Amino acid sequence: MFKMTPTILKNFLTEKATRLYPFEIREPYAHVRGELVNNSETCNFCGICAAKCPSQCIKVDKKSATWECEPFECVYCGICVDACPQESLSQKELYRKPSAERQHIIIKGEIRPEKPDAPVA
Amino acid sequence: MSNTIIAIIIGFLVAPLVGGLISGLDRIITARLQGRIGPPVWQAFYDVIKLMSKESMVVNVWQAFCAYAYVSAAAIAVVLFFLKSDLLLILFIQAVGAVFLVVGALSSTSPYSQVGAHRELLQILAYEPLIILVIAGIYLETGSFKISAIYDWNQPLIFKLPFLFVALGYALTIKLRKSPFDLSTSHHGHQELVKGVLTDYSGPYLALIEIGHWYDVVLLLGFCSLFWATGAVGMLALLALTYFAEILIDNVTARMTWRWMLGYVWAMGFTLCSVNLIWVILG
Amino acid sequence: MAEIIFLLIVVPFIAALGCLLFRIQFIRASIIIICAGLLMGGSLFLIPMIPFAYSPGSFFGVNIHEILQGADFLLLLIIFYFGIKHKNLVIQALSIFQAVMLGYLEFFLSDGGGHDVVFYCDHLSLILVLIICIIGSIICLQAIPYMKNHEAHLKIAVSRQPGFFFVMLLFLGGMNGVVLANDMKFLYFFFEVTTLCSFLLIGHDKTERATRNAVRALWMNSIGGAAFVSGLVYLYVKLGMLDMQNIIHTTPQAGIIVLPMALLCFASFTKSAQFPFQSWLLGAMVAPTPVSALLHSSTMVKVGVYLVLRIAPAIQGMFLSQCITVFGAFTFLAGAALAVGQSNGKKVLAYSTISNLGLIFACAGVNTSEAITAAIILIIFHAVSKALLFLCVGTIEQHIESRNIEDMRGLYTRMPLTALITVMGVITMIMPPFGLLLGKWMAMEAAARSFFGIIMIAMGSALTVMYWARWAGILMSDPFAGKFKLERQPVLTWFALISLSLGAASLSVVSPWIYKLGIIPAMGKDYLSSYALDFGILENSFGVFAVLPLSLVAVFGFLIAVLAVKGATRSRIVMPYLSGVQTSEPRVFRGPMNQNVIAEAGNYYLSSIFGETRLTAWINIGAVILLTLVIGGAL
Amino acid sequence: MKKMLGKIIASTRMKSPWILHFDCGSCNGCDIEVLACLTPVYDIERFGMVNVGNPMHADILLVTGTVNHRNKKVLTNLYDQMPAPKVVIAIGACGLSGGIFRDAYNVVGGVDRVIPVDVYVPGCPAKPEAIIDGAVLALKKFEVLRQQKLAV
Amino acid sequence: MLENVVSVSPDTLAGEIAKTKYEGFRFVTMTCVELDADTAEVIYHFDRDFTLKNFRLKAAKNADIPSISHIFMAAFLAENEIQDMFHLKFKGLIIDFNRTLYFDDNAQTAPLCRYTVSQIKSPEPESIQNSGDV
Amino acid sequence: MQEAIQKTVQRTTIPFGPQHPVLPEPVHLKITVEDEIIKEVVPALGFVHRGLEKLIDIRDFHQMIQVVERVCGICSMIHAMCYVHGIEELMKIEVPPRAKYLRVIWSELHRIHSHLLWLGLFADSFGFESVFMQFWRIREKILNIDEATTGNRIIVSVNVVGGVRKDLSQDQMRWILDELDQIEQMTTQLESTLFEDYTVKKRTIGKGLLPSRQAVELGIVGPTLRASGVAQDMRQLGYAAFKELDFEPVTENNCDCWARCRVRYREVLQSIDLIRQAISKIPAGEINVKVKGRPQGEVITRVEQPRGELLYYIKANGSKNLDRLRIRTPTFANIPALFTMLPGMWLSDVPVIVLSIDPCISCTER
Ligand code: SF4
Ligand code: SF4
Ligand code: SF4
Ligand code: SF4
Ligand code: SF4
Ligand code: SF4
Ligand code: SF4
Ligand code: SF4
Repeated sequence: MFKMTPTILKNFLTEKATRLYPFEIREPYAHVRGELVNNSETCNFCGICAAKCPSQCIKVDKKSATWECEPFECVYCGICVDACPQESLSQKELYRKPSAERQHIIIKGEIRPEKPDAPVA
Repeated sequence: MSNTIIAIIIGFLVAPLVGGLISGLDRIITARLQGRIGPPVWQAFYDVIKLMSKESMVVNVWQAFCAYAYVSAAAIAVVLFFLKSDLLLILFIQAVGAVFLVVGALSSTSPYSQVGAHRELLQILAYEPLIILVIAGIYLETGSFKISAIYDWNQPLIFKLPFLFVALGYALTIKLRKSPFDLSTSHHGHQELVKGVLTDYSGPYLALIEIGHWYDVVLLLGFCSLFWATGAVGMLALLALTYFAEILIDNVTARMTWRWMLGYVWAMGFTLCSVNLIWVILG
Repeated sequence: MAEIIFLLIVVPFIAALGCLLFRIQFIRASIIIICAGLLMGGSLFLIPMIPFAYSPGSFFGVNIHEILQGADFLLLLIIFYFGIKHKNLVIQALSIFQAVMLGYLEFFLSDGGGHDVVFYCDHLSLILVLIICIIGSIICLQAIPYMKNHEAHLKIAVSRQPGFFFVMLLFLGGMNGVVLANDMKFLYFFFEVTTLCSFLLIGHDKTERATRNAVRALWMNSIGGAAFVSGLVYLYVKLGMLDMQNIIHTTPQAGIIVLPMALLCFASFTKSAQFPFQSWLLGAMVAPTPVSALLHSSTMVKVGVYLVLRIAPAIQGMFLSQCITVFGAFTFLAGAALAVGQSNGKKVLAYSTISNLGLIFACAGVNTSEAITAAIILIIFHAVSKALLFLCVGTIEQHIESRNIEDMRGLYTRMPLTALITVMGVITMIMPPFGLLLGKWMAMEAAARSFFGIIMIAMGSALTVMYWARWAGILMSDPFAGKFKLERQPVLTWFALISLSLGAASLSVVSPWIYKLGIIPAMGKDYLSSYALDFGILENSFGVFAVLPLSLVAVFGFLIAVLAVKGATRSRIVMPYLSGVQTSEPRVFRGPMNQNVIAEAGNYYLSSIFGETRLTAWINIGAVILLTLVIGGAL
Repeated sequence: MKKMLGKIIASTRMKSPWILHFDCGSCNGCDIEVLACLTPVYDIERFGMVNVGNPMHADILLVTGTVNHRNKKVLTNLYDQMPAPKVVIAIGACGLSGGIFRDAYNVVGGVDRVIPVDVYVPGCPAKPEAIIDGAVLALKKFEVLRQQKLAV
Repeated sequence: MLENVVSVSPDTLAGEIAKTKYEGFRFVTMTCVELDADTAEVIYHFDRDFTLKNFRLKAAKNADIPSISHIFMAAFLAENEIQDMFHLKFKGLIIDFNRTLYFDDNAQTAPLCRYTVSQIKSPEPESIQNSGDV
Repeated sequence: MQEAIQKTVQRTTIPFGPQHPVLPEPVHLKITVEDEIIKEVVPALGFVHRGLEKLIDIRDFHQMIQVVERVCGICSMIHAMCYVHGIEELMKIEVPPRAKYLRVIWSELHRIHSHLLWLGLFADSFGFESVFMQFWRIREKILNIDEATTGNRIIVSVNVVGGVRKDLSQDQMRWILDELDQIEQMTTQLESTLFEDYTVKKRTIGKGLLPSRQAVELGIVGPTLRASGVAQDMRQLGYAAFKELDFEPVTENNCDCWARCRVRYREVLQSIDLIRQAISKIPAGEINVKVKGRPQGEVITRVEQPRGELLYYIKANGSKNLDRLRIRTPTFANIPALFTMLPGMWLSDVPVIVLSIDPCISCTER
């Protein structure tokens, strides 16, 4: 009846498995897919990300040079990051922090004159 | 007279504090056995104070009555214990609390409460005769039901009544709602009955029941202490060992069914009691 | 003295005749009320007179012993007649056997009697008389509205109430006779009167079922009667007298009286429906509920235990006594186990009665001062509480047309006060500081030295808690917390319920003084009084029960809890937990296929363990073995 | 005195938040992360959090997954059965907004379409660390609720 | 491409399925595909030793299809699901949820049919007070 | 007023779920019991139904990978793998061998994590909390591997049409092997508790019997079927790189909850072995190929999930949106087993038996 005894006694006497989050934060692994960020400097508002996002949470308006994202709809898949031709998108190694309010991200860039050889989606 | 008053104060006020502390320690040790850190020692008190401050919400006003009755009965039983009164009487008063717990659960129409209440009754059915027999054994050995006389007995009862102590251990496991007997309600809610008898209690009333449980813990440990009444060190060691054994058993067994419980506890318990009683009667 | 005896025994007989003759409801009710008042008053008048012995020589100029002889044979003739009418050979044979034995005793052995003290009243008798007169009267009063309703329900055109109340009152007189008689021939006569009354009342409804059960009660009790009369003959042959007090206290050699005592015990077991004779009492539950309350719980079945208590001093220390302990404890356990398996409210009460009587027998068998105290306390409080519960069930039954416990679920919403009183009754059955538990406590402490006794009592006690607690619980099982309208009941019903419930509670509070003033003298010089009384605390060398302090604490706690309930009425009322699919209807959840389903909940009757048919066979076998032990031990 | 009592109560509330976890149509990803919080590596019992599995006992309602037409009533039922003060934490993209499924025909949307949400924990699935952060944020909400009650 | 495809009609369905069962095939599942506004196709998949056998049944949407749940009990879930999603009707279902397997009363019918889809309005957030009712 | 008919066995109707602490997912069972013996069970589904098969209309076939991954978070990677197998078959894409091995490694990691999770929940279902804690503690190691190698703990999103998105370095593979050794050691430590402990045996042996004939007739799949003695494992089809690896389906003959537990326990060890084989045999090379064109046609693909056979039916018409996607998950096939396993058992066995098929309602209802 007491087959479990050695295991739990061992647990009792050895170090605990618990990671003392939030007092002790483990170094995140490399390339963890966390919070999505767009660099407004490099983004050319091509809209590829918006087209590829499986969750359809990105909206890009080329004319007004806005890049909008619903972070609460993002599923952290990283498809957009892979697809971005400008490598403007990246993911932090940590998740977006919980919040008490709804969030909406808008990035406004400068409206650049369209280059003739710009790739077309 | 002043002794009486001190005993009453200890019974009413100190006992629940001790009970709560034991619950807290219990949770820490359980956590450590599972490789976790566990809550602070005072967690049980935090819980109860928080519950007290919550919205008062009932399914049926009778629940309130039953919760009060349960905690009062448990408290009176403990006070009588500290007054060194009659063991059998204390058991009966403690049973009042148990019955009111059942009645309170039955007063809700939720099948979880109802089934929990019936399982609680079956648990009473399993442990009560054992405790009565343990008390009878103590009486046969010491010639008295009075705790004052038992504490004055000249040698630890455990030497004469070892099997009865084991039988008391069964009762203790059931009463403390430890696996494998946490049938009617369990400390962690992962059970087919949700919280069983406690399902429909909430807020302050749940807090009362929790306090009642602390009294019960103290009372049961009091029963165990009778088995080593000749010295404080021995008594404390016995209690600590017993309680640790309970936690260990909780963590190395699966929850069983009431059919098994009735069969097993009666078969084992009555055999142990009978052997010990015959030994005492013949010896 | 003569007046009192007359009042207690003969007046009920006369009132009974009155009921039979005046067929007008109002007059009948008045007669019953007057008779009840007389009985209550008379029993109270008895208190200052005891103990006394009284031997009337004649009754209206006729030698009382001759009246007795005539009445005895008349009674047996009636029983024989019923045996023929219902074609029951056992009854015929047993009544003939009794007549023969009686004839042998009266005409060959005895010289017409007159040497023995006829009536003797001590504290034990007094306690029984008080129970019979007070509780019995209350039950009779409640029977007035009850029977009216009962006949309305059954749509009976020509009222059979005159006959009913005739027997009821006759019975009260007969009971008083049993407990007051000292000459055992008289005792036997009254004993048989109660048997006959019981038979008539069980069969009152004249349904096929009622008749069958009545006949069963008659033949089983006749066995007891036969055993009784055999015991008398044996005693007379050996001792040449039938004076109870003399026999008990002045017997030269104990050995001589073992067999007759065993026979008397046997008679007691049948009367108290101990296993294996329990079936007549269960069958008796077909009778109208006042009958069950009066005969089959609070009074008649007490005759058995009364008899055994009477003779207990004589068998002290004998093997017979130990056998009675085991037998009683066994019945206690078996009755409780069978009660667990029942959903029929009256059957639960019946088994509970059998079980409690078993406990009293066990106490009588333990036969120490504590045990006898326990027995008497149990008799008193069992009578009050059980009468209360029977009347409650009767009242409930008339309202909801069912005696099934399951149908009483949530009764609180429909009959709040009755439900509360019922719960009160249950609480007095199982909880300290109420008298029954005081008795049980004493019983356990007294029986702790009996190995088999204590084991069976311990288990039985837990089973008892089980069947009572769940009943009390489901009466309150309803999710509403609103206010309810009080139900309407006849005044006499309220009177009966409220007086009995108050009585059960208040008597418990004063139980230490009952002990001091009533029970210590009742035990007489045969037992040393054992408990010391101090501040309302009963204490002896090995145990202590703080009756008064606990009662005060209980009252105090009760008040707090009531305040808590008042506070709780302001709480938010939510639906019970139903895994999140509850609806606004209390017991309804949204189930598969979008359908509303009622979340039924049923009690556990554990029929696989405590089923009646399964268990009864085994228990009867066990009981027969034990009974053989009792009788065999005597031989 | 009253203030003192209030402080004690507030602090115990922060120290003993009991959780009711309701899987409101999640893909199990967020669910198992909630469960993982209870297990040795994260052990939220350190903060006194227990998964009580019963709305009557709970202080915090953790909801994972999308709300659909069938479970939205269950969600409101559970919310109603919780005694005040109570907070709701929505977990995962699905709980926040319906996530990747929000356009599917049987999806109503995020939890806040049905009951008020106090804390949003993004992620797909939300990591245990994020859930712990969310719970900490929820505890602050208790203090806000208390202040509101005092003000009333 | 699908392997071992056999076409069946509603009349021959039960016989073919029973034969398949006799041959020791295991019921895998059923798939329903909408073909056009009036017809749908139900494909029954069976497996024996890792080889699939498929029956194709073309059915008019408004006509009843015989249920095979009395032959393969396990088919009842798939059939109920198709009832919900395509608004077909299976006759003789052993446990018939009657189109409530997934949907509440207020939900739309036949969401997987392109030709009958009627998008329901997203409801307003419900108020909390009157929500005790299911 | 005459004697009421004596009913000594009372019915109790219990709404089990959708919110219930022992049910990991919202499913509703209306259970009727008499003295805690189950008489009747009627399930109600639809609490997780989202309707994601319909999302094909608004998501293209690439985006659907992420959608089907979220059919269920536990074995998400295997859903995606099954789906891309189908698309790859329709588009006639040959996947690079290294990608096939990587798929095997991740899918077996998922199987281990899923089984460990289940073993824990199963222990919890009969109230053995410390075993639950221990298994979940072990499981965290797998999640660490997932997080380090794919970037997410649970929904890994590694599959794309034509291969995989991430590669494993030599260091990572060595680390995985080390971790697997520890996992194996910690898991085997619990073997005697799960299969020899008196109380556990009491709760699992003879519970929820499903004889093998009945199991086949009901179309039961996966460990539930294998615990009834039928050696059927979709990995025998040889998809991905399985045809190059050496394994035997795990079977047990007890047909009860104990056997189901044992099958899963042994499959953990089997998967560890498979990963070791895969790591030792993995070829170098590309991990995906460029995809051009659009799928057309009809295909059925099947893979073995932790819970059993998963079936995808894909019908495409040459546009970027599919025509029909049908997902038949193992639990969908296993639910009928509950109808035969539950009646006659005790109420306390409900969680044990329900869990013994490892129900995944999320994927059943989609
Ligand atoms: S280039 Fe245009 S479409 Fe693309 S991201 Fe920038 S704004 Fe959007
Ligand atoms: S051309 Fe391509 S990269 Fe540029 S904005 Fe358009 S979609 Fe984006
Ligand atoms: S991470 Fe995935 S879900 Fe989030 S924005 Fe990028 S593509 Fe969309
Ligand atoms: S991650 Fe990809 S799919 Fe998602 S929003 Fe960004 S570009 Fe679009
Ligand atoms: S794909 Fe990259 S560059 Fe294009 S819009 Fe998105 S973030 Fe900007
Ligand atoms: S996506 Fe989030 S909610 Fe859905 S299963 Fe995964 S973790 Fe749970
Ligand atoms: S947010 Fe992501 S992981 Fe969570 S339930 Fe939704 S799809 Fe699943
Ligand atoms: S069976 Fe469950 S765990 Fe497995 S893929 Fe389906 S949903 Fe996920």
